[in-house]
Amino acid sequence: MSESMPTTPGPHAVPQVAMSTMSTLATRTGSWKYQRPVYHDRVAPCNARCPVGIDIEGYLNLLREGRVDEARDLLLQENPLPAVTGRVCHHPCENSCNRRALDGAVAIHAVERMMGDLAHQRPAPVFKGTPRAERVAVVGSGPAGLACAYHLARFGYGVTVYEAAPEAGGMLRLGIPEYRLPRDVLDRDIARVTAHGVEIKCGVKVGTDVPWSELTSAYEAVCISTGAHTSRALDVPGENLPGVRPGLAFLRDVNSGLRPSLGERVVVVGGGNTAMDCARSAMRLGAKVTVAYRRTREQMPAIKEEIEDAMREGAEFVFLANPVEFREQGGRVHAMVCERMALGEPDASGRRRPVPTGETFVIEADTVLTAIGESAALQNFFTDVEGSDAGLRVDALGGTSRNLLYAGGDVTDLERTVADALGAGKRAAIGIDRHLRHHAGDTAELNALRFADGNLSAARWTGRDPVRRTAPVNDVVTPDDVNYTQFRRAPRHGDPHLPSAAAVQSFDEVNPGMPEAVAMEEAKRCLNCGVCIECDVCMIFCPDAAITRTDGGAYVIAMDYCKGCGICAAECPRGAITMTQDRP
Amino acid sequence: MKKVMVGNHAVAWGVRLARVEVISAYPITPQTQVVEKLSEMCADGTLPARFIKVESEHSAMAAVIGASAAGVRAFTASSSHGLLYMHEMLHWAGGSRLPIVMVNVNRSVGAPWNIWTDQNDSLSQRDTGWVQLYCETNQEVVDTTIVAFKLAESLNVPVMLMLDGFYLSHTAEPVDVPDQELVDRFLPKRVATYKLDTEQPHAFGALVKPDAYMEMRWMQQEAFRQVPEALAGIEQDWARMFGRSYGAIESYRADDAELLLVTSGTVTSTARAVVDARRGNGEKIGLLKIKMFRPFPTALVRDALRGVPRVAVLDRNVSPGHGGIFAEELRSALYDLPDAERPELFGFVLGLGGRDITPAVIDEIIEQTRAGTVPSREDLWVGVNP
Amino acid sequence: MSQVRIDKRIPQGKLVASGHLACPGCAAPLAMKLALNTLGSNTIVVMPASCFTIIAGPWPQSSLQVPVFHTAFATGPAVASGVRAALDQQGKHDTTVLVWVGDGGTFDIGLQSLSGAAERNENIIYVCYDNEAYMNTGIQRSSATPWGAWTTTTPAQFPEASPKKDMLAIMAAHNIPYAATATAAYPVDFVEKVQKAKAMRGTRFIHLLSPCPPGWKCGDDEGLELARMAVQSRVFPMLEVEHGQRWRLTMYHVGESVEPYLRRQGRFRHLSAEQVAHIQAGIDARWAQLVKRVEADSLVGV
Amino acid sequence: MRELRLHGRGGQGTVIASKLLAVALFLEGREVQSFPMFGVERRGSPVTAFLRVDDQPLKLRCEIQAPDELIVLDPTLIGTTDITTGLKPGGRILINTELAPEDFPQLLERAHVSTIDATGIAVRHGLGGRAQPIVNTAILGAYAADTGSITVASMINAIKEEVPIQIDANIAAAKEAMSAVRHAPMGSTAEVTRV
Repeated sequence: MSESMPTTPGPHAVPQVAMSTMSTLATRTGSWKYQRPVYHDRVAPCNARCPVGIDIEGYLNLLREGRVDEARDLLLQENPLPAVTGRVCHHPCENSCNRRALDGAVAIHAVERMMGDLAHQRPAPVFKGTPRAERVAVVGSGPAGLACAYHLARFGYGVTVYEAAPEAGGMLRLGIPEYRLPRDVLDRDIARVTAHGVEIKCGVKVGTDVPWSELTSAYEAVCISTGAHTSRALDVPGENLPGVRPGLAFLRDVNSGLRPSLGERVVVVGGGNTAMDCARSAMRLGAKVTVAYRRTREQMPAIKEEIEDAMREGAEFVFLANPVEFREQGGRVHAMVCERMALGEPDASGRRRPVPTGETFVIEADTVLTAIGESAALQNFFTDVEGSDAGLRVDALGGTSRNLLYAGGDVTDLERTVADALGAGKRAAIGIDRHLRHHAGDTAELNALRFADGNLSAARWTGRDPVRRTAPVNDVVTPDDVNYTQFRRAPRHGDPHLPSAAAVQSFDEVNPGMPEAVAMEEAKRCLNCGVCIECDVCMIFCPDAAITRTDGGAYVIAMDYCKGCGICAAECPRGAITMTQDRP
Repeated sequence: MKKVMVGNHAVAWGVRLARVEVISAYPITPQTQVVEKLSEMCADGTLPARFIKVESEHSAMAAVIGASAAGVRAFTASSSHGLLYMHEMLHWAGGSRLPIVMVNVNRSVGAPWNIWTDQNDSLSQRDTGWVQLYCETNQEVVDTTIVAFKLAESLNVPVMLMLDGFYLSHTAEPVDVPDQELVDRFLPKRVATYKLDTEQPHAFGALVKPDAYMEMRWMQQEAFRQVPEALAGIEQDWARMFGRSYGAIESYRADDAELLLVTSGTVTSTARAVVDARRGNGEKIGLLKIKMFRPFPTALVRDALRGVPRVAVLDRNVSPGHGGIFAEELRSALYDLPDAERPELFGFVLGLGGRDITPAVIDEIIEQTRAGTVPSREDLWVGVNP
Repeated sequence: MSQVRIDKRIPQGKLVASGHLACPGCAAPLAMKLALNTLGSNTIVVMPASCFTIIAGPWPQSSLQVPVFHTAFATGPAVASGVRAALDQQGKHDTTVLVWVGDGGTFDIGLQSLSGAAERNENIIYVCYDNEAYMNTGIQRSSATPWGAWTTTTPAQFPEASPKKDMLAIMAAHNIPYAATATAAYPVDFVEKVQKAKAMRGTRFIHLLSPCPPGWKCGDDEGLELARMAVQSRVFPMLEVEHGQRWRLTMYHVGESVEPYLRRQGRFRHLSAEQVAHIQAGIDARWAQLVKRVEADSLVGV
Repeated sequence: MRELRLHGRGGQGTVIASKLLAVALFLEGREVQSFPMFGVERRGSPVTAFLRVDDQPLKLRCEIQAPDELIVLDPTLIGTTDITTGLKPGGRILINTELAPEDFPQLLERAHVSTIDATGIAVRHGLGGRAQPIVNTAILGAYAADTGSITVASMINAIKEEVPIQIDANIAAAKEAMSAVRHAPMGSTAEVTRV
């Protein structure tokens, strides 16, 4: 105020005109509010749904920021085999991605593959935890076993893996065709595990070459991850005819380098990944393939892309077809009789149950490959271990009913996927570590290691999670929580494919992978659900100018001025702010 | 330099000499020549002001308010309906304590339409927080325009200056145009007490609650209280430099008068002629001219009228339901004089809507006043044929 | 990057202080924050009667850290003309004069003054923040109130019966250098328009859709989303008109149905399906007209 | 004090003529007051203007009811309006006409009459159009010569100040008018002039 401006005398000292002399900061409008915003980092659905328990949002965010090596290390904290899962995982992450509601899920699978390959080119330093005196035996070198061994090694344990086959990898090597998972890729990922000091003894079958008792006495803990190798039977007449064989055995042959003779017409029975692998492998051996499945395409358990690839490569599909008999001619299968099915009421899996119609038809076949599921051939490792036809029963940390005996992967009664196996292996490793450290944590403590109700995080367990989260809460961000308008449409980058005609001529890898630069761009499509990435939207949109940033980058809400309108929470692109009741 | 000019051009000359920086106005009879002349001056560069040619008087007043708030000397002019259209913004200028000067060419107010003079337009704006000065001659118009800026800027009050439509606005007579150099010395460039300034950002005119609004009004009243003294001082300076002055009121041949005519505006001149004639006959008749209506120069008129036996107030205006407005104000001003000193006051309403006021009309008023035939609380309408 | 990362494109500043008196969730102070921080401190604001008269804070406070002149309802553009003239007379040609007015002050009582200033091509920026009724006095209809809307003077039994005045077209018809629509819900678009306006001279007009939670009868946190729905349903297209000639859409408009936009606001709750269809038909017709104009003008612009 | 009334038509420059006379008289050291009949003037409608002249400062600010002198810029007005209303007995009338003063016997009965063909002069000097000649400088010249109250110098200075276009032509017109004005004293008989 100008000094020459007269004012009234007395207590008011009012100037002659209504000229402001101060800002509105004197008015504490924060007293108006009945709710207040709180920054809560929540769980992205990809993280929650990842069976491995990878902090997908976390490493995508690091990629967005150009911190590629840190992203790789965060990925490797949870997943020893990213080049493998980047090729063969059924990626529930993508299926749950909130970006689907906008313009298509982030191609996490492709980004992970790029990261896995990048980790081969630019290996991460081997992490050595504080060495522990205890030693652990792992039986089986499939994904569960490798994961368990890898994590235990990183926790500081000496680990020996016993593998019956001549080479490590289990079902990855024996069950998955090379055109999906080239052997050198598998070898390099397995090398990462051994680089951590894990010893893999191949060609040693526990129970035969080494007695179980030797393991239990020589090691402080044992993890069983022997897989499921027995194909389920159809239980129909003619099943034992020559030319009718389990798909899994067929795949094992092919993956071992054999090229069995199939004849001209091959029928594959089943709708899962094994069925697709059989169909596509058979086509690569020159056969004309028909896939018979008793439900419909929508209900096929195989990975969507695998079905698409099989179709693209020329496999025919007959749906609602249930084999009831195999017919013989010349001492060998000649045809498969199917009963036409119809869809009835939903069954326990939630899928509509196929019901017989009584109508039959015939499909001619020189070879029939059955792939309707596998069971773990429980070899009665220990009579006191609980299990069923579905596999061993394990607790949340892979523990069996017998002390210090853990299990993971297809040998258990859990989901049988590569990713689930990797996740189970990690759980068993954490379980063993807790046990050997006599760590008495409760369920709440365990839940804090999870991404919502998803898998445990090894990074959290070891306290080496590089991602700082603001007041984390363990609920999953839903599409309703995402403010899609804050995002520009950016269509999903697709996977490249070899031309089908060429692909089917060899066992070369069908998918050459997304170029690194494209994958980096794809990573930036991540919405970072539930995690504040300091995008400033809250600060910019606050009508009360009540949000500021400290020098360190954290947001501070001036509660003296926040009116509790909720705009920051509504406008937050990723649901990282929640409104809470201000007064009781 | 003496020039023969109409009153409207005298206004323009006053504005030019005062080095007004921003003008905004809208044409209306009988003020139009002010707008035209100022446009001409701005166009030929003799007045380097910005002339904002707005779409209405409301905007004209708003524009000069904006300009004045931003620190420059600003001017507008209007008349009658134009002035009334400004009404809201007259209050805003007054309340904002902006030293705007405006000229109102007095014209009657419709309905019915009438373009001729009376004072109802400006008197109806008496409570808007503007000083009101009524001029008698074109010379007074030039001089008062300049004086008005000095007065306005010294107390942060807007000043409205009146001249009678046609009787001054369109009447050409010799005017001594003050020397620019002297005027510059008398009225230097405005230095605003407070203004819109991005270097010192303040908000003006925001919501003021009951706990302070009244203090601001009180300060406005205080400023108005200082106006008569301030005007006297400023006029002293003016007189020293230019040899002329007018005063808030002027007594003319009033010594020993038994009857005083009270006038404002151009009627004063004609009344002077009548007084001269009566004095020539030895009659003790004089004149009191009231130039300043707001603030009402209560102390000055009490002194001027104290002890005068009979006073005739000539009102070229009327407040329907009451009477002549100057007469009302005078009755109020004289009310608490001792009975012996309080004049007998007679009010006359005349000259509305431009009806001519001739010496004969004034003679009749004198006769009626002498005869005491006018009811003391009711003003007589002169020359009305009911 | 797929998130519309606005942090780098929105100028930060402290020209609007906290503690102002806007209702929770009011978009007007947000818009003011964006506008002032874009224009910078060398700005003078002229503010006629509107909600913002209160929002700006009672004396002796001011939420705006630039000079403000509060003025009567109809006078924004005229006062601004005077301020502009005074600044020019003082050689301060670089100071921006910003008039900040509501819809009543623009569409109704201030239209004459605005038209006058636009016709004179006064060197001012005029922002009308349009909340579609007289909100400051408690939700009475203005000529910016859309057809069918409830207000306290257009009760639900007899809702607003006139369509909203096409203010942008009116201003464009003055052939001013720049006229645009915007909303704070699309802050980058708004800021870019303010930047563009700032770089020009003459009368620049920005018509802002400014949601009012109490007046629209929506949640405090819903206003901005509603504004985006208004844009995407083409109720309030994002436009730019230069010199009255070149009409341009400044973003893609999905053309969503108007119904969800209406149904989320209590002020439209009473509308029947037929009435909603009527509104939709009006939007479609206006859009078709607009597209023609945009296309025609883009040809002219070549 | 002398009071003049000028009669003309809208657009003819009647008010300017009044002002022109006022300035010229002012330059002669007189006090002057010039004003139009207050009203709404339209092109072609009868227009009246006034002029007061005195050696003392003028006080009266009312209309002129009883003029000492009349100036008639358009003679056709004589037939349509009573231009002599209020004219003081023995007053003067100056008429713009080709006719001689004696052609106005009724006027001569009560006033001195002078005539000047101001229109003809204006046309000859190219002042205004043929339909609307600007006659005020010729009137000024005629008035100056007729009354002897304005010197040639003041007349020229007044023209320079008030009619700042075609100054030379205007001055020439005024000078021509000075020598062309015809005068007849009150009482000159019609019979004489008719012979």
